[in-house]
Amino acid sequence: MTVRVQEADFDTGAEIAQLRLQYPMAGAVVAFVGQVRDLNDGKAVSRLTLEHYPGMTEKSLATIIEQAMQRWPLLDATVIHRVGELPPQAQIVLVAVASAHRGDAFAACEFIMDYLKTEAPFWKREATSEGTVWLDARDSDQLSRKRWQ
Amino acid sequence: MTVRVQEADFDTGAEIAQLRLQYPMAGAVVAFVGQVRDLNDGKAVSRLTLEHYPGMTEKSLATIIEQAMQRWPLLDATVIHRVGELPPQAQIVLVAVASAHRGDAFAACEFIMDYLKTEAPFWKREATSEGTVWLDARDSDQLSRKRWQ
Amino acid sequence: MIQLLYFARLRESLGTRSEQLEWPVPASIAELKRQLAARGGNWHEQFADNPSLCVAVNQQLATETATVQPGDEIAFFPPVTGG
Amino acid sequence: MIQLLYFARLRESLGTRSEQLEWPVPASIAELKRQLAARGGNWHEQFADNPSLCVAVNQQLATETATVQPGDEIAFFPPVTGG
Repeated sequence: MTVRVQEADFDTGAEIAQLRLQYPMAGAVVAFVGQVRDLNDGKAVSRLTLEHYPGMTEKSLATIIEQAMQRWPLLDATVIHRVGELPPQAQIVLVAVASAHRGDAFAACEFIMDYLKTEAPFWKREATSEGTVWLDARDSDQLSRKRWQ
Repeated sequence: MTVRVQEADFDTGAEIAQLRLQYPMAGAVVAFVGQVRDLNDGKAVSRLTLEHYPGMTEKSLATIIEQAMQRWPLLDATVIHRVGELPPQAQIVLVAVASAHRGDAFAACEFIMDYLKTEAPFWKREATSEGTVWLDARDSDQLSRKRWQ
Repeated sequence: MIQLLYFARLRESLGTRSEQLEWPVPASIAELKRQLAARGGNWHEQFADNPSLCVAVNQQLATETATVQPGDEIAFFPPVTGG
Repeated sequence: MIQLLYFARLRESLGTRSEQLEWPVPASIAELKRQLAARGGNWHEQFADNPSLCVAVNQQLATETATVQPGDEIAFFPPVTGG
């Protein structure tokens, strides 16, 4: 399991390759890459700032991956989440899951993202032409998570 | 839409980056990478050979992507599939889907893979210690595709 | 004339990759399969009683009832196994 | 003593990031929230009637009924919005 919370950007291709090359039995890697959008609710975004809870963040992500591994026969998973100031089109997060078969990898990758979005202690503050605001949590993210219960 | 059928390997990181950087509205990219496994049904695999139906293959993949785009609000999708002789741990296929929100990208990427596995004219021949055999289609792949109907 | 193509395990079983066939008037895939099965041997085995056999007409998946027109490209193959 | 941490919008509203609080005997998160709300002003607003407020005890998500022991690290924050 790899969990990293960092300001620096990450190399998505290298992370996916490292994951699959460690596991000759891995037939499938499913990866999610989140990107800072240039528009949110119709407003131009100039910068996104990510605050987090050091210590708890890493534990929370590790717990989410462990839950996924208990639920599906996975080989391994990598979660990298950036913090600090990010411009539009920066990468925010990578979740990559390796498994023998694709169905398990798809389900687990989406599960990890749905739990990350609702349980991992990150908060986004968005700077737009109208000023700087903390983003509100979305009901749709709670609904996505509840599907797994 | 990008569809490529080729003998050469591909750069997963570069393909994902190219996809998301074209779309500032893309909040999510979901990617599937298929890898040649070193074991299949307990036998060591020394080589996988992929035959295809030139012309129909590309049309079939384009049609599958179009169906996904009619079904979910996607920004774009890339499918690259290799043919010819591949050693264990070679990349076989990349499906990458960009959309504003992650749920659509997850569903569409899995949909494309499930249809690719059952409709795109590729055939695998596997060389193991016990000789060379054409692989049989799996019932589980048909079941995966039927979920979308 | 129609163009016939065979792929993968089927191509190996029949020992041929492609052929041209006289096809003066439109008829169904089922009729084409009957003609090919009538060649006997492996042809009979592959076309007479092979429910998993797949067919494409002009590079689109088709069924037994599809019509084969003169000039068409018809491909037969086993279930696909890519990805 | 317990360690209190505040994050994001809550941190800005309260004007503080962390503090130490006397906490001689175990009591619930609900009791801790009552004490913090009793400070009045923004504290009352954030802790008395704020159903979306989240809490973690020793870096694990918790509920109102969780017990706060002396020495614990308690964090309050708005719903998370990462990913």
